[in-house]
Amino acid sequence: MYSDKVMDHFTKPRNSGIIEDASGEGTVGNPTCGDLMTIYIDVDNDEVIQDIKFKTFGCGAAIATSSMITEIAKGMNVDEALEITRNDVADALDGLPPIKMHCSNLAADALTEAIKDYKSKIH
Amino acid sequence: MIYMDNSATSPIKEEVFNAMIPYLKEEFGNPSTFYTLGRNAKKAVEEARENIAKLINADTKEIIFTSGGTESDNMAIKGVALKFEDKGKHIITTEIEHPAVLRTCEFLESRGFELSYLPVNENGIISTEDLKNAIREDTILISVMHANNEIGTIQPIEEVGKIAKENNILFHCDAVQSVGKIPVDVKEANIDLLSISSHKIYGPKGVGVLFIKKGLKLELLIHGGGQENGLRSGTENVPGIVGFGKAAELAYEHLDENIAKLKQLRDSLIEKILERIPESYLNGDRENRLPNNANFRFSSIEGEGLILRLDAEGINGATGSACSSKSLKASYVLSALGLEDEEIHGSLRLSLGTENNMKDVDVVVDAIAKVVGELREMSPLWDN
Amino acid sequence: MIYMDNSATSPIKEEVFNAMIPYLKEEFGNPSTFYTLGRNAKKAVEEARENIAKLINADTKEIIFTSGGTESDNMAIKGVALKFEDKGKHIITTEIEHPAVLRTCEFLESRGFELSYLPVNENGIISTEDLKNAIREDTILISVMHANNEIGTIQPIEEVGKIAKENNILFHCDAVQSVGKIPVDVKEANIDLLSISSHKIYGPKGVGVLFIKKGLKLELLIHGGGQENGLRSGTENVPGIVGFGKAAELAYEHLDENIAKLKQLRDSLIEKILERIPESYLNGDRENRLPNNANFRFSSIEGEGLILRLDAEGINGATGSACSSKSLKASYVLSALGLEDEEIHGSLRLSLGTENNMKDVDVVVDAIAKVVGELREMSPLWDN
Ligand SMILES: Cc1ncc(COP(=O)(O)O)c(C=O)c1O
Ligand SMILES: Cc1ncc(COP(=O)(O)O)c(C=O)c1O
Ligand code: FES
Ligand code: FES
Repeated sequence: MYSDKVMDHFTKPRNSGIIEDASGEGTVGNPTCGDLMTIYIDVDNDEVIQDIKFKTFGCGAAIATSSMITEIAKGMNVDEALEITRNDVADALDGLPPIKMHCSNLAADALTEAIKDYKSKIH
Repeated sequence: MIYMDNSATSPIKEEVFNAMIPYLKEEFGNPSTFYTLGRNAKKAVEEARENIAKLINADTKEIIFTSGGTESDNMAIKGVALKFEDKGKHIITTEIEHPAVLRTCEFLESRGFELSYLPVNENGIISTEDLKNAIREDTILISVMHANNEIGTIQPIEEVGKIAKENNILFHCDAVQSVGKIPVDVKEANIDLLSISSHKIYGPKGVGVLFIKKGLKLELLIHGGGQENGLRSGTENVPGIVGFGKAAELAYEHLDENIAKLKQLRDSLIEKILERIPESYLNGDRENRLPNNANFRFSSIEGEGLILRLDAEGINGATGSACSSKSLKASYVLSALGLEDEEIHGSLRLSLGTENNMKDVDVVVDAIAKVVGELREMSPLWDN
Repeated sequence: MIYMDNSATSPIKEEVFNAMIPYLKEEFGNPSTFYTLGRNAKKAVEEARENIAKLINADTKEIIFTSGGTESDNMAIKGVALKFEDKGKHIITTEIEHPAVLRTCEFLESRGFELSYLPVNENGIISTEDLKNAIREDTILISVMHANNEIGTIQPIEEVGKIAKENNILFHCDAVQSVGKIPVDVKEANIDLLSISSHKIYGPKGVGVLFIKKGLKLELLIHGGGQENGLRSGTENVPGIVGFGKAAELAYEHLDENIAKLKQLRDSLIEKILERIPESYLNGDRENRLPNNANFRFSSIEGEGLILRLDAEGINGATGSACSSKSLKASYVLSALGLEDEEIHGSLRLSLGTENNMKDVDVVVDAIAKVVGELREMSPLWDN
């Protein structure tokens, strides 16, 4: 059902946890199956994401996509990170079962919300 | 591996396997042929029929072999509906039946039948008052399952049978989860039609039984060569039937002993989980449930992840989580208990088998405590 | 024992048996579960599906597992009838279909459908002219078998498929006796629905396939949990499916070789019987028949006695004699050839298997000559 990559990120999630006093924080709920994901980012003065963490209440794919997006986004400029799509996340995991594609949406959306939150705070 | 998903399917017992082997090898005859090889096959089928009849206190003539529980449910409900549609087009069932019953009922609705779905209380049990109130002039069938596949809750089928009889309505009972696990007596419960499946009682997959009370005539589901006394055509799955018969024989012989053993394991499992894991709850009725079923929910986590991580620990169970279903809908059975989708997300069904022992229970409790802890660590809903 | 009743059922090949064993033992998972054990079962089912798809030149998505040929026939014909009844209620089939098709058609007649039964010529073959003439505005389905189970005669299914397509009518083909024995190509023959059964091709009993052409939607026969892509519910018979898949793989690999071998045995059998036994005749078409089918009739004797005496000699075959049938009616297939009941009485079907060899043929010819002689000795109709 899941690729080895998905299983790897699911069983050994990277960057799970919270960042106290994060620069930005985004929470999205999943209307399809009622799951929840929060992404925390710490952004430095050059607008680079220095640290990123997640908390997820959802399936194996939701946890794996959360983990994967933190790996992808870490070290990226926030504007660059805004460009990460659900497909980028899914591709990086060697694909997701079609029924689970919405879970990668959740991750991309949570990151976007976190960056928006950061931007709204500094502007 | 510790297998605790016996309600999904159960391993074939060694005696069952050994009984099947000759019929997968040299005794491959077609029971409809009348030379020696065919007669041997026929004899084996009839022996299996006797063992199954005995298990539910029926007559051998009342036992019809099918391809499984699903076909039995379809055959019973459609068979009554099409046979008696001139008498009435109203059928009563419950909200927590297996999809084999529910989808069949919906099919009938699409063809002009009217269905009443009885609700259940927070423990998953129907009210016989509701049932009495649902009965109409044109009710032709009541279909109420014996034990639920998710929460193991046992319905008051003797009372249902009594009400059905008093009102001269046929009673179908899906006993796929109960036969072989708790006593089932079709006479005592006034059952007209009863579905059984082999692979839930340590027999092979792909074979089931529909009990049809003597004298009751149905429209057929599968027409053809006239096997099974003309009621279910198709070359008999002889090895499957033989295995089913052996499984029934074993279930009958060891019923009391298995019940005692499984209850002890189940109760210990429930006690330890509820004690050890904070915000953990039991779904379904504490007493009135199958000896082998324990269904929990853990707050703030999701079941698919739970199942996969338990799998990595070598433990098999099931969940009612939306995320693990094809439709991304939460378990309708747990919903019927009044639980919210969020609560259902963190559900875990463990269905014990006769192979399990107390050590398994302890290993499983440890693993669940660990995995639930890890998942909660990651969950935004958990803040202890 | 010399087994020559492979059209009734066939022994399971050793490779098939060996392929099944793990799924009767440790790999007992339910393919609907998503932990490792379940995924292994699922994978095994999908592999089998590929092997069956390949055998008939179909797509894996077009292969639906059922409990056997009878269920496949019922599912196809009722599925089309109930789905398209608003378009029309006329169905065309033949007089010599298997009871799985004929009884299903009669059921539909009882529910307002109109059926046309095509006759066959003295060799058991339909006329495509008859077929064209039978087509009406409201014809929704043509169901014509590929090879007949009694006389082995092969119908011109490519032509039937062409006519069906030209007239925009669905075509169901009961290929239970032909698949694995002669080439079957669902694309070439324009087939929309095709029935197969495992136990006729050295696979286990209790499993079959319905091929459903991509895009075609049917009303379902068995509703429930949504297995088989939602088209056929019920926990999959995993060991059965795995065995069926292996049997299909072997049939595909050895098709040409088996055809050549069986034709040689069959032709020798026919030649020797007709030469050796006076007043013996071949039923069905001499050329246009299954490589493994030989169907004889012997004047002045009755088939049940023939079968039982051959059984005593260790030889298994079948007859169309009225005395051997549950209904005491002579074979309707042989009747359709224009034979009198008396002639049908002395019929004997020998259906060869890949295990048979030329020595078997000689032993069988000797035994038949002896037994026919003995029975004629006793017969008042015989006065040579
Ligand atoms: C209560 C109940 N009814 C029916 C079925 C269907 O049985 P089978 O899988 O043999 O078709 C099951 C099992 O899945 C069940 O638990
Ligand atoms: C032509 C034909 N159709 C259908 C069937 C039914 O197949 P099964 O015995 O697998 O139900 C048979 C075999 O009996 C057959 O020969
Ligand atoms: S979070 Fe529910 S399916 Fe992925
Ligand atoms: S002679 Fe006895 S059944 Fe025909």
